[in-house]
Amino acid sequence: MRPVATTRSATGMPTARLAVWWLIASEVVIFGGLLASYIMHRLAHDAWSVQAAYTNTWIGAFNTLVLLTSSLTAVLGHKAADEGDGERAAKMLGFTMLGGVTFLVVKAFEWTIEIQHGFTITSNTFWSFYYSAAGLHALHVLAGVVVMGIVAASARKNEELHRVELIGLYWHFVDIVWIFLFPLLYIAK
Amino acid sequence: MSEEHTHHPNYVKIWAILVVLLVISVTGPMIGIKWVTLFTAFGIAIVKAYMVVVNFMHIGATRRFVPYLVVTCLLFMFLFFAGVAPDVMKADGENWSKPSWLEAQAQAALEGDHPH
Amino acid sequence: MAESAHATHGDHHEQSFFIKYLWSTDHKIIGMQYLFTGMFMALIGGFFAYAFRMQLAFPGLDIPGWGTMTPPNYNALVTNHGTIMIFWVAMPVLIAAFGNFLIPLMIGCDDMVFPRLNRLSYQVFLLSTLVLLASFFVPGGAFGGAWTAYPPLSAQATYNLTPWGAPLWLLAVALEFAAFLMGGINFITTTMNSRAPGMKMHDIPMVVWMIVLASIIFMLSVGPLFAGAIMLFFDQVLGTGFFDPARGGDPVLWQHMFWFFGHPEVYVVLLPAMGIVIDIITVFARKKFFAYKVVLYTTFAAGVASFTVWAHHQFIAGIDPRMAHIFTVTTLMISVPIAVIVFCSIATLYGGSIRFTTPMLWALAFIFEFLLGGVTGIYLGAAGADIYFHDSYFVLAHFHYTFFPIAIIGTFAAVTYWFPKMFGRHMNETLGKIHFWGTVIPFNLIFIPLFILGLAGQHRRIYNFSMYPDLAKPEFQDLRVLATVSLIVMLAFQFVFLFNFFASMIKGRKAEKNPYDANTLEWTTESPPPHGNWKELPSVYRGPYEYSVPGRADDFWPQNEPS
Amino acid sequence: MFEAFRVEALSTFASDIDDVIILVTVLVGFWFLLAQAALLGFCVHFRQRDGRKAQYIAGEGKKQLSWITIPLALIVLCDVYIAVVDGPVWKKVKETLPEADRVVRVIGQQWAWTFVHPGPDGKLDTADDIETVGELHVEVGKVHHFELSSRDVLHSFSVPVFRLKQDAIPGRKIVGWFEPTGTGTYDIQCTEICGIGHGLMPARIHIETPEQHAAWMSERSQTLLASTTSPRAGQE
Ligand code: HEA
Ligand code: HEA
Ligand code: CUA
Ligand SMILES: [Cu+2]
Repeated sequence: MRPVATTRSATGMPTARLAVWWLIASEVVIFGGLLASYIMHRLAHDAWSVQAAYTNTWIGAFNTLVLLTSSLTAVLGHKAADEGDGERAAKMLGFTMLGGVTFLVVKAFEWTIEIQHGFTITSNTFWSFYYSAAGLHALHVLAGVVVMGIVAASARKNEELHRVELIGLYWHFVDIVWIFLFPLLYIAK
Repeated sequence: MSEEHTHHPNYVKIWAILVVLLVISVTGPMIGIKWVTLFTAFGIAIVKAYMVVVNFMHIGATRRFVPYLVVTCLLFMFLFFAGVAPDVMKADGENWSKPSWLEAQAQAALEGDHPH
Repeated sequence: MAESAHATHGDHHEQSFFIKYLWSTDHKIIGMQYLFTGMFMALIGGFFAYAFRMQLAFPGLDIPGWGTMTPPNYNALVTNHGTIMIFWVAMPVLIAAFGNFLIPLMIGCDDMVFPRLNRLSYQVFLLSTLVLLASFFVPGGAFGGAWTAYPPLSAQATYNLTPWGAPLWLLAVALEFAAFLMGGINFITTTMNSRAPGMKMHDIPMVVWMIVLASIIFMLSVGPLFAGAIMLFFDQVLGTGFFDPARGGDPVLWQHMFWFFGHPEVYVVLLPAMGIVIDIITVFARKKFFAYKVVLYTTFAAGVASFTVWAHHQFIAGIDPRMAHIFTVTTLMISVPIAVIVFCSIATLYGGSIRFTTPMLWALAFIFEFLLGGVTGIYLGAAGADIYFHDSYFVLAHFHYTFFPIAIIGTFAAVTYWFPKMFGRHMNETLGKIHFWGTVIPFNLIFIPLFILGLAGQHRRIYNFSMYPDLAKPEFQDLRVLATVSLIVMLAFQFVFLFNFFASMIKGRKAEKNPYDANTLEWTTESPPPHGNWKELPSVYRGPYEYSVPGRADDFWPQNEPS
Repeated sequence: MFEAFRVEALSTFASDIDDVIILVTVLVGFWFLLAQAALLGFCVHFRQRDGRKAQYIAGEGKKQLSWITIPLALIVLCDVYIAVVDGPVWKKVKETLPEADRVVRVIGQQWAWTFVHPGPDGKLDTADDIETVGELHVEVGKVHHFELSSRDVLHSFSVPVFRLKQDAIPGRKIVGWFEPTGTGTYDIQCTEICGIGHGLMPARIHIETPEQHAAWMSERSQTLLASTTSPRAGQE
């Protein structure tokens, strides 16, 4: 049973959405710290561009496309949930999950090739940053997919529809992190 | 509950714009001018992120303090960068130097800026 | 609001002990869990202090309760003493225990907004505690590279010789951070959204504000360090080179990440203690809090300012010397908001009718002792003077004069003050006062000598000063012995507290609803509050500090009393 | 009684640093005592007494707040003054490099200090360099530069009598200076934790008169000559 506390809204904003924004704030500083460190090092080491040249822009671009599209389906799910159409919302979340899984599979494929070519996390500090940043992001994608599965399952039954928006917010944030990782790791060479 | 209702814009259109921006950011480097690359890569990343925040995350429709919060986080990160960069981003400074970094820089300069 | 529909909840099934105390989602129980865990860790941290101070006073002696002290032992004890006292005592007790217990009670709702997240937060915290304790029993022993864990020492087992201890230590700290992020989200959203009807921004008691602000500061400052912890962990276990200069990394980066969090962190623990003190002072001086709004907004300002001073810990650490000028100015300036808070607390006493109960004594002692800790920070903030002071016992005494008042004195103030509400019984006043004097006097006798030793150039984390002729003089040793003996006296008096605490819990005088004639909402329900806190949730009509209002018969005016 | 705890001030900037410390003591000490006096005074004067009720003071409005704002303005002044005095001192110690009479190299490693002195020719990286472990020999009245580095982890080169301290960082070369103003033998400390031997890393600084220094140097170069020339002679 839920405490009364959860039903109050002194700010006029649903508590859960408020909490997701605070969660995002705490994630912004985590990724911010990591990326700031990477940028400093990258600018300090011209020699790293040799390493960066080996990352595959096309795979990165494809994954960006996948994530952008999954954000679209996430927000369409939100719209459907707002209109009370749980079925459609669940379907849209399903597409988003599909996007997330595609992203991870492509990532796994990409990393396998790179590791086979000898670019491991320890081979050079550029690659250390590459795997750490992308890996942390991939963990977020994975977590998002899992939680989204739970949300979609209840949305299908027209329950807890407000959660569709919440997981969407998180998903868009993960998308934005990738929007920055893509140029940082793939384009700048 | 005083739940504000979100206005839903045409998401597919926004998505299409995002994809076009993506294409630009991938093709930008092909021109081969450094500042164009930087602009198409990072300028466009900022635009894309902004579009997602505004259109998909509906930051405008939330209470005012949410954008303030996010901006504060970003400002703190810039502060962090500004305080740390003088030590980490440079190979030498007032009365100190990192000999191995200087060496690596000299090496890289010898090999030329664009080794490929 | 849809509250009345819910008001009848609290249908009591008989719950098993396990469900009731270990699997509970009730904020009061979770608060207790944090309190008892923190208390346990305080005893461990105190024991460590005893062990290594014995070694300093009587080098080479077989220490009763510990045995002989080797250099790796010494480093491990100092490191984990610092880590435990900050992350497993100060934070869990001041923020998590009292935050959990007080926030719903003081803002007039029945629980946290995310009770299950709350429970998870404690469970992760408990896990982190176990991981930390386990690190003492692994091959190589516990980590001994100081609580700041500077690489490359912390990053490579060949340097620190604790192949298991170092990663476990890091893991424990990271888990603890995760627990506090979850707890923090709960505190913040609960306070923002679930206040009693009528409770406006300026009706929130100071202690709640302070805990919430502390949670926000924690959340926004810990990010880079969290990222840094991942990087350091990879350095340790995978062999990456993030902090290895030979491979293009930079050890100074960690220091920045650590202190970008580390300095805000000291205010994270300061603020809740300050809030506790303010609430106690107003009650026992029967006074309205002086300049509530001014203090509130300066605290916001102090929170922001705390992000701008971090490199004052690194003046000598090889950062670009030009940066020191900027950080000197920001550091000195931060004395201004802190002074506002302290001065307004003192001003609150003016014109009061002060009752020297045990909690009040603790609260006053907090201000008395913290002032010395605060002003000695100014010596360190002046970069020129810090060249001499850095990593000396002067720094050590500075921060014990801040941390001890916060983590120990502040905690005792809070525990003795809210004890009747927590356990429904009163603590014994006489024993309380004996414990008070038996703690505060030895405290000064421990750390004043350490100030003097610091001024004389004694440096930190040295297990035996006989190697340093200038520091091995007999006069120096006398002071070390004085400090250690005082510590033993202080620790002995803690048994008075523990006895008082547990005995009162069982046999103390039964507590009324509102034993201190206080205004805030937690005093309007039973002691201890039932599940759900109130039969009918209260509404709020005024601020928390309306004491001695002219023209009223009572000298207090509860927040929930309609005017 | 406190005589035993006095630390000699033996460098040209030591007294500048001491002056900053004294200045802070005076300015901050004043406020410290004032605040303590107010705290204790209020406690005594406003203790609970029969028949007296507490006053109702909100601490709002310009007049009441001036009890806080005026001290604050003065505290800001104190802060500014401290910063103004402190800045040049820091600059003198850490940001300037007066012309060097002699350069020594200071190398930290787990767990000993290695010092490289230039030898009779006055130059480093020549055959007559004198390398010592745990003792640094300097000459009074001469400006010394030190080149600080580390072979493994962080260490910190601290000479209390000089009021000098600087962390050594692997992968970095940090240059600093000092000019001794008195002679004697004193502690050099490692003030940054560097592993289990951090407490076992003491060294001594010998501040010598020119004659003493020359004598030490010739003694050392003799032994150096003896130790380096003989095996090499055997090889050839
Ligand atoms: C909760 C704990 C806490 C608090 C509140 C503070 C508060 C302050 N600290 Fe402290 N500090 C630590 C905990 C804390 N510190 C710890 C743990 C370390 C060492 C970590 C390690 O190395 O292991 C440390 C180290 C440390 C250093 C680094 C020293 C070194 O290693 O070389 C410095 C340097 O600037 C510093 C400064 C300050 C300042 C300026 C304040 C200010 O916030 C104080 C402000 C308060 C006042 C000034 C008092 C009230 C004001 C007045 C009475 C008015 C009069 C004042 C003036 C005229 C200025 N601290
Ligand atoms: C909150 C922080 C805190 C607290 C309270 C303390 C408390 C004490 N500290 Fe600690 N200390 C640190 C934080 C703290 N310390 C840190 C961060 C370091 C640096 C570590 C490093 O260098 O890496 C350090 C280092 C440090 C050193 C330096 C060692 C060295 O450099 O070689 C010394 C030396 O004397 C010391 C002494 C003491 C003593 C005697 C106490 C005594 O006051 C302890 C007495 C203990 C108690 C009084 C416990 C009583 C509690 C109870 C009975 C339970 C009640 C609890 C509840 C009701 C919840 N400490
Ligand atoms: Cu070398 Cu400590
Ligand atoms: Cu600090």
